[in-house]
Amino acid sequence: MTQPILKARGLTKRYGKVTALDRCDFDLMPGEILAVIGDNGAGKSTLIKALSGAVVPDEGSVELDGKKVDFHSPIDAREAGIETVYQTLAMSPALSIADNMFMGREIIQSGVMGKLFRRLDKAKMQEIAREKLNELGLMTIQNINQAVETLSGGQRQGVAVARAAAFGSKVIILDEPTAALGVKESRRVLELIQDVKSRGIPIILISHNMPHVFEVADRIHVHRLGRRLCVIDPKEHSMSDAVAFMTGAQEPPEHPQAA
Amino acid sequence: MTQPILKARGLTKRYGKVTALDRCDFDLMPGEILAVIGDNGAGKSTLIKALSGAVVPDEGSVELDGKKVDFHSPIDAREAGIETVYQTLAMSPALSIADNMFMGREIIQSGVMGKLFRRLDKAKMQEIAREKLNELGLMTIQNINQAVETLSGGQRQGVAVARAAAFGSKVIILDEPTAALGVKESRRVLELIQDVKSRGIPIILISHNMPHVFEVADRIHVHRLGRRLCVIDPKEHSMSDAVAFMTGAQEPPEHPQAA
Amino acid sequence: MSQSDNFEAAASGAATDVASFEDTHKGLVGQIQHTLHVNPALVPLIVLVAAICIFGLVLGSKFFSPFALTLILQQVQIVGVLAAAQALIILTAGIDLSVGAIAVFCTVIMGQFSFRYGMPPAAAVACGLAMGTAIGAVNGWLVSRVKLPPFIVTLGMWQIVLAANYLYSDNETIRSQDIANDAAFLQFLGYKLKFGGAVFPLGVILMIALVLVLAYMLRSTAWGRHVYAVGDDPEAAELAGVNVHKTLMSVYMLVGFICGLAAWVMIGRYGSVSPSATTGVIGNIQAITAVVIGGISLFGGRGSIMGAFFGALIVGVFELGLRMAGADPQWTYLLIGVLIIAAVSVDQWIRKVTA
Amino acid sequence: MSQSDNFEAAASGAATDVASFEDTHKGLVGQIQHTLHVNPALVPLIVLVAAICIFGLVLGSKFFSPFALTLILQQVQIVGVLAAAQALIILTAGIDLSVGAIAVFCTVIMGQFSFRYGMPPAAAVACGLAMGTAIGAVNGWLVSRVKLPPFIVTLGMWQIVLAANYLYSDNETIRSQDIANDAAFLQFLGYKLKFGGAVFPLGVILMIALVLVLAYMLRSTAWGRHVYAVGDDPEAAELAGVNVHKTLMSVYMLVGFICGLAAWVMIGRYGSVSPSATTGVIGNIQAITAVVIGGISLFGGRGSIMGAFFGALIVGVFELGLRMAGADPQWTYLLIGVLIIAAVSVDQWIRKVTA
Amino acid sequence: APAFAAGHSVSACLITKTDTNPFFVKMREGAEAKAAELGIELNSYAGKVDGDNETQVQAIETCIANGAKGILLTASDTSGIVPSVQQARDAGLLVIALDTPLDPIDAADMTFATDNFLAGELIGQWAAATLGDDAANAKIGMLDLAISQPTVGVLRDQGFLQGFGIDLGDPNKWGDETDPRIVGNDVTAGNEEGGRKAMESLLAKDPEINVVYTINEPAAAGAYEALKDIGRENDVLIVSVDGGCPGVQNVKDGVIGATSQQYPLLMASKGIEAIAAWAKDGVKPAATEGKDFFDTGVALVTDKPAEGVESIDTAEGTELCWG
Ligand SMILES: Nc1ncnc2c1ncn2[C@@H]1O[C@H](COP(=O)(O)OP(=O)(O)OP(=O)(O)O)[C@@H](O)[C@H]1O
Ligand SMILES: Nc1ncnc2c1ncn2[C@@H]1O[C@H](COP(=O)(O)OP(=O)(O)OP(=O)(O)O)[C@@H](O)[C@H]1O
Ligand SMILES: O[C@@H]1[C@@H](O)[C@H](O)OC[C@H]1O
Ligand SMILES: [Mg+2]
Ligand SMILES: [Mg+2]
Repeated sequence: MTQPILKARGLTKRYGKVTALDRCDFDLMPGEILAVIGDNGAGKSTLIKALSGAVVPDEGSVELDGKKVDFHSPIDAREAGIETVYQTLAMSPALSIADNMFMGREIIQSGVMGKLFRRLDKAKMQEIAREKLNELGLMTIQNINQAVETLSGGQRQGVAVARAAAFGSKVIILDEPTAALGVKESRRVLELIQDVKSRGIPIILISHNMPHVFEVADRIHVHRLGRRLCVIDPKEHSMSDAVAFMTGAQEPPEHPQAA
Repeated sequence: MTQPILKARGLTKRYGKVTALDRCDFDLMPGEILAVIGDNGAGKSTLIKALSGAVVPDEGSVELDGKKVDFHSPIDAREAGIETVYQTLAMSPALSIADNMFMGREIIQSGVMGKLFRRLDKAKMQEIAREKLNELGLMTIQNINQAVETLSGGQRQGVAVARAAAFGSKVIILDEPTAALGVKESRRVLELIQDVKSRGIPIILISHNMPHVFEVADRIHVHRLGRRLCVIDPKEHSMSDAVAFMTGAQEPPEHPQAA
Repeated sequence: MSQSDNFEAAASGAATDVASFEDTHKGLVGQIQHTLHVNPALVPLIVLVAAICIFGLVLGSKFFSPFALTLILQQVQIVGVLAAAQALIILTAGIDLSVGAIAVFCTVIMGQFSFRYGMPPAAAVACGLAMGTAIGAVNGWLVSRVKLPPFIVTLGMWQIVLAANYLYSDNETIRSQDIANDAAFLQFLGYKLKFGGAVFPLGVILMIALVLVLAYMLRSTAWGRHVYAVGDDPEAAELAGVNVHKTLMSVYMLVGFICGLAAWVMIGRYGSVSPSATTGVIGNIQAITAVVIGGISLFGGRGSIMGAFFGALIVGVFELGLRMAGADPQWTYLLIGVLIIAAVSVDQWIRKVTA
Repeated sequence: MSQSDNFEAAASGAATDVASFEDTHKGLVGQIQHTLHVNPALVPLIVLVAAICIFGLVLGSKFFSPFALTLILQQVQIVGVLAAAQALIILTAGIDLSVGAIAVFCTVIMGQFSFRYGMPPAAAVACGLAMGTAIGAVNGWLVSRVKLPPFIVTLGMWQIVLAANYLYSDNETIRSQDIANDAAFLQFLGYKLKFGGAVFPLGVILMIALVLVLAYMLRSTAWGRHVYAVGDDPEAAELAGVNVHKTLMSVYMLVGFICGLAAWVMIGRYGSVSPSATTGVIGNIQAITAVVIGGISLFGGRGSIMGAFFGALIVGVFELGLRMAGADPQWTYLLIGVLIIAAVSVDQWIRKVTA
Repeated sequence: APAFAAGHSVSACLITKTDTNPFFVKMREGAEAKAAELGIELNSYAGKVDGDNETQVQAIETCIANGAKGILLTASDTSGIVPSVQQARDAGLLVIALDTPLDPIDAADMTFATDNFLAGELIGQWAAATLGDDAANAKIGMLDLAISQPTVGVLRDQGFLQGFGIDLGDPNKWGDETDPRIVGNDVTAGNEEGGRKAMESLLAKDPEINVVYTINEPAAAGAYEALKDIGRENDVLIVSVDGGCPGVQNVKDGVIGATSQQYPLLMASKGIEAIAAWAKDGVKPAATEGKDFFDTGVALVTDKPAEGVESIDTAEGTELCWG
C-alpha cells in the first residue's frame, strides 16, 4: 500500500470557546486530487491552515513524505514544497497584480544591474503575469499595473490562483478557488487542476461546488464538525450521498477509508 | 406597459484609465427577480454600487419609481428603500455578529433605560440574530458573540445575507450572495429569495451560478464590458445561450428587451 | 426546475442543532483564561495591580497608604481625562495631538473671561467648554468632510491653539490667590473630600464618572457601536448604513468638550491659570501613551476606554513609585521607558496565553 | 462527466482579447491628470513649488535667491534625513518616536568616543553608526518578535535613549572650536560647496543621495516590495511567503543606521556636540510631520519616500518664508499650523480631481 | 521614611526646571556635595521640559509624602507653583526658591538667586559702551528662549534692552518694542541647534545685523556657527548670560563678546545649609541687605572691558565657572 504524501493525526485547534478542529485526521495520496467538502464553518480552512503552517494546532501531528514536520510559518511549508491559495487570498491590496504574483520570489534582472544592485526585472514579471491571467481567461483586466484592491472580486481570486499554479511544487492546496469566479474562469481553473495533476503533483481542493468536485476529484474527504467524517470515492457515491453525509442528514458509510 | 421600479440610463464610471461602466442602461420591473450575469470584471458590482449610492457615477441618471434620484451615500439609498448585500459584505470585522446585523438600526430597550439612556437591547438583538442564522441553516456558528473576523468565509457571507433579508424594503440587491456558501446554506438563500419575492419585493441577484440563476430569475440582464449586452428570458433561452452571450462567444439576440 | 436540484435536495434532512463541543478548559485557570479572553480590558488592570503590589512591597507603608494611593489618582486626573478623550478619537482610527493644547487654552478662556471681561465664573466655565467643543468641531469637520488625516489636522490645530493661547493670554498667569478671591467657582473641582488619609478632589471623581459614562455609551448605545464600526472599517460602516460623518463629528466635538472639562480640572488642581502649562506641549503624548498602554489599537476599532484609564494609572503608579524611591530624574525617565515596554510586554503575554 | 458541462462548454468560444475602451481623457489636462494618478508623489511636489512661488512673489529676490533657497536645504537637512528614516518605518505601518533621540545620542557617542577615549574620529563615527544600528535592532526585535506596538516600543526607547544620552554625556557640550582643532572629521559633512550664492554642505548632498538610494531600493528591489507588503497587510504578506520578521528587522536596523548618519550631519551643521539638542525632543514629530505631509499613509503600505522629502521641504519653505516676511515667532508658529493644514488640503484636492 | 532614609534623620528635595541644562546639573551636584557633607539625604526631581509646572507639583507632593524637611525649588511657573508650595509649608517643610523668585516672592521662605534682569542689563550696557556712537544705528538680533516667554527669558531680554538704552514697552513681555534698531526676535530653546536656525532666519531677514543678544551660551555658540558661515563672525557682537565653563571659554576664544556669570553651586549649597539649620534649630535664612532675596551675585565676564561697566576677565571667570 502506498504511503500518504501528507498525513495528519489528531489535529485540534480551539479559539477560546470555539472549537475549529476536533482531533481531525487527514491523508493525501501521491498524485491524487483530494476534494475536501463540508458545511460552512466545518473547519476546512482551519485544517488546511494547519497543514500549511499558517496556524499552529494545539494538538496533533503532521507528516510529509513519512517524516514528521513542524511548520511555524507558511514560509516553512512553502520551502517544503507546499503551495497554498488561501480563502482570504493573501494579497497586498495596495500593490500591483505583478507585485503580488511574484511576492517572495521576485525575478531579478540579469547583468550588472541585477547582480550588483538587485534590480527587479519588472517588464518580465509583468509579461508573465499577463500571460498567466490570459491563460485563466481573465481578459477583463485592462491594466496589469492596477492595484489588487481595485480589482473585482473574481479578478482578485484569479490572480491568487494564477500565482499558485505558476509555481509548481510538491503539494498544491486550493481553498475554494472558484467561489468568486465566472463560468468561463471556473472552467479554466478546473482545466488547470487537471493539468497540474498530470504533472504528478497532488492537489487538495476545497469547494462547495459538487458538480466540480465530482468532476475532478479522485477521493472526497467529508469534513463535519471539526473532523473527518469519512472519505468517499466519487465513482461509488452520488452527489446526493455526499451532501447528505456532510450536512448530517445521513450516517456515513461503515468503512470510512475509501482509497 | 408597467413602469420599471428602478431604471438607469447611460451610467459611466471610470477609474483612471480603467473603464468599469460604459454608458450602461438598466431596468428592474416591480415584483420581479432580475438576475445580472457577466464575466469577472464586467462591471456588475460597479453597476449595483451606482444604483445603491455607494459609487457616484461620472455620467448617467437613475430613476426610482419614475422619479430621478441622486444618491450620494448608501444611507440615501437605504432611506429610499433599497437594501444591498455587497460583494465585500460591508461588515465591521472586530464587532460581533449581532452588532453587525443591526448596524445602523439598533434596537433600543423599552422602558426608562431605553428612553432616557438609549440603552441597547442586546439580548433581543442576539436572539433575533441567532434566529435569522438558524433560518439560513448556519448551525456551525457556536458563539453568537464571536467577532465577525473570526467567522469562516461562508459564515460571514451568511450573516450579511441574513441582515439584508431581515429588513424587508422596496428593492433588495444581492451581489453574489451564495459564492462562499455551502450546498445547504445556498439552498436556504434561494428559498429566502423566493420568499422575499412572494412578499412583492423585487430583487436584483448577481450570480455566477447558472443553475441557480435559471431556477429563480424572471429575467436575466447580461452584462459585458461595462454595459448591458441584452436581457433574456430564462424560459426562452438556455444556460448555454446565456454563457455564450456573456463571454462573447455568440452575438446577442436582436431585440435586447425581453420583458 | 434545474438539474442541480437532485443533489441539493439531499441537504433537506440536515441536522438542525447548533454545533457544540465539550469544554476542555476546566477549573480555575480555564475560567480565568476565558474571562480574560472575553474582557481584554482586564489585562491592563492586572498589570496595574501587579505594579501597585510591587511598589508596595518595596516601599512599604509609605506607598501603601491611603494618602499615597489617592495621591496617584490626583496626579493622573488630568491625563486621565485627556486619555478618555484621546481613546474616543483613537477608537475611530484617528489621533489627536491637540487635546493638551485645547485644555490649556480652555483654562485661559475660563480665567480671562472671568478676569478680563468680569464674567460670572460659571458663565466663563461654560464659555471654556463651548470653546473646546468648537475647536473639536473644526477638527472633526476637517477630518470628516475635507478628509484630511487626523494626525495632520490635529498637529496643525495643536500649533494654532498653543500660539493663540500665548497670544490671547499675553503670557500672563492668573494667580491662585486671585482666583480664590474673585472667581472661586473656577477652582470648584479642586475641592477635596477626605476619608481618613484618603483624599478625593472633585476632579478625581469627575474623571472616574466620565470614564464610567463613556464606557456605558460605548458599550450600550448605538452611538458606541457606530464609533467602533467607523474605526474598524469606515467604508464598510458607511455601506452598512452608519452615518460616518455624523459619528465622526460627534466624537470630535465630544472630545473638545472633554478637553474643556480637563481645563476645569486643571484649574482645580493647580489653582492658577497658566498659559505655559506643559500639558499644552506634552499632554497629547501622555494621553496617547495611556491609551496605548491600555490596549487600544492605534488602528482603531479595538479596545475599551477602561483600558485607557488603567493605562493612565499604570504610568502614574510608576512615576510616583520611582519618585518615592528617590531615583534621580534621568534614571526615573529611563526606568519609566523600560517599564512602559515591560508593562505592554506582560499585557501581550497574558493575551497570548489566553487567546 | 457531470451534468454541469453542457452549459459551461458554451464558454469555450469566448472572446480572447483584453478589454479596452477609448480614452476619453484627452489633451494636456487629461495628460496631467493621468500623470498625477500614476505618480501621487508628485502631488506634494506641486504644493512645494506653489509655496516657493508664492513666497517668491511676496518677498521678491530676497527669498528667490540662490542663498535663501539653499538655506532652506541646509535648514531641513537633519529633518530630511530623519524623515527618510521615519518614512521607512511608517511604510511598514509602524511609527518611530525615537529617531530624534537616537540621532542626538549618536552625536554624543561620536563626540565622547573621540574626546573621552581619544579614538580616531573616523572610528568614533563608525561607533556612532553602529550604536544607531544596534538601537534600531532592539526596536525591531521588540516589534517583530515580542509583537509590541511600534508606538510603545519607540516611546519607551525615546525616553531610554534620551536619558542615557544625558547620563552618559554628563550634559556636557563639546565645543565647535575644540572639535575643529582635535577631531575635524566629525565636522566633515559641514564642508560646503559653493556655486555663486548657492551653498551646498556635504550634509545636504548626503541627504539627497540618501533619498534617491532609498527610493531606488523601495521601487526596484524585492526588499522594497516586501516593505510595502508588510505595511499593507502583514498577515497576507506572511501567507504569501514574505519573511515578515526579516523585513522588519532590516527596516528598523537601517533606520537606526540612518539616525546615525543624521547624527553626523548634525555635527557638521552645528559644529558642536550637545546632548540637549532639540532634535532629541521634537525630531520625531518633525519627521512624522514631513512624512505625513508627503502623502505617506500612517496605516502603512502607501506612499513614496520622495513625498517625505518634499514634505520636509514644504515645512522648511514655510518656516523660512514666514520668518523672512517678519512674522513674529508666536504668529509664525500659528501660521505654520494653518499652512500645514492648507498644504495637505490642497494635496487632497489635487488627488481628488485626478482620481 | 523607613526603608530608604534608614541612616539619615533629615531628608531634603531639590526640584529643578529640567535636568538637561548643565546649569541645573551643576546645581544638583553642588547640592549633593553639600548634603553629603552635612549628612542629609537628598532626592532630586526635575521637569520634563522647560516650563513643566505639572511635574514640579507632583514632585512637591512626593516630598510631602516622603516626609522631607525642606525643598529647594527652581520654579518653572513662578505663580502657578505657589499653592503647592503653600501646601508644603503648611506641612512643615522649609521651601527655598533657587535661581528664580516665586510670584509673590514671599511665597517661599527665602530666595537664593541671581538677579536676571541685572544680568541682562550688564551685557546691554557693555554692548552699548563697546559700540560707542555706533550704538545709535546698531542692528540687533534677539535670540530668546521659547514662545511661551518664560520669566527668566523675559527678564534677561528686557534687562539687555534697558542696558542698551532701548524703550521696553511692556517690561513683562518681549517682542512688543518699536525701536527700529531691533531687527527681530526668534526663539532658540536655549541650545546650539535653535541658536543657529534662529540666527540664520534673522540674517535672511536682514544680513546687516551687528549685535546679537542670546538667552544663554549654547544659543550663542549656535548663532556664531551661522555667522561664521557667511564670514561675518568677526564683525558681530554676541552677548550672553550664564558663565558656564564652555561659555567662558567661548568668551576667551572670541566667540562671545561678554557674558553675565551666575553661581548655581552657591545657590545650592546655601540652600542645603539653610535646610540643615531649619531641621536642627528651626531658623530660617535671612535676605541680603536692602533686597527681598539672598543675592548670590552676578559678574560680567569679558576680555574687552568697556568704559563704565564693571567686569572680570576670562581668567577669573574660568576660576568661578560652573561646569
Ligand atoms: N481566529 C478565530 N477565532 C475564533 N474562531 C475562529 C477563528 N477562525 C475560525 N474560527 C471558527 O472556527 C470554525 C471553523 O472555521 P473555518 O474557517 O475552518 O471553516 P470552513 O470549513 O473553512 O468554512 P467555509 O466553508 O465557510 O469557509 C468556525 O466556526 C469559525 O467561526
Ligand atoms: N476602485 C477601482 N479602481 C480602479 N478600477 C476599479 C475599481 N473598482 C473596480 N475597478 C475595475 O472595474 C472593473 C469592473 O469591476 P466590478 O467589480 O464591477 O466587476 P464585476 O462584474 O462585479 O466582477 P466580479 O464578477 O469578479 O465580481 C474591473 O475591471 C475592475 O478592475
Ligand atoms: O536660569 C536658568 C539659566 O541660568 C539657564 O541657563 O537656563 C535655564 C534658566 O532657567
Ligand atoms: Mg473556509
Ligand atoms: Mg463583483
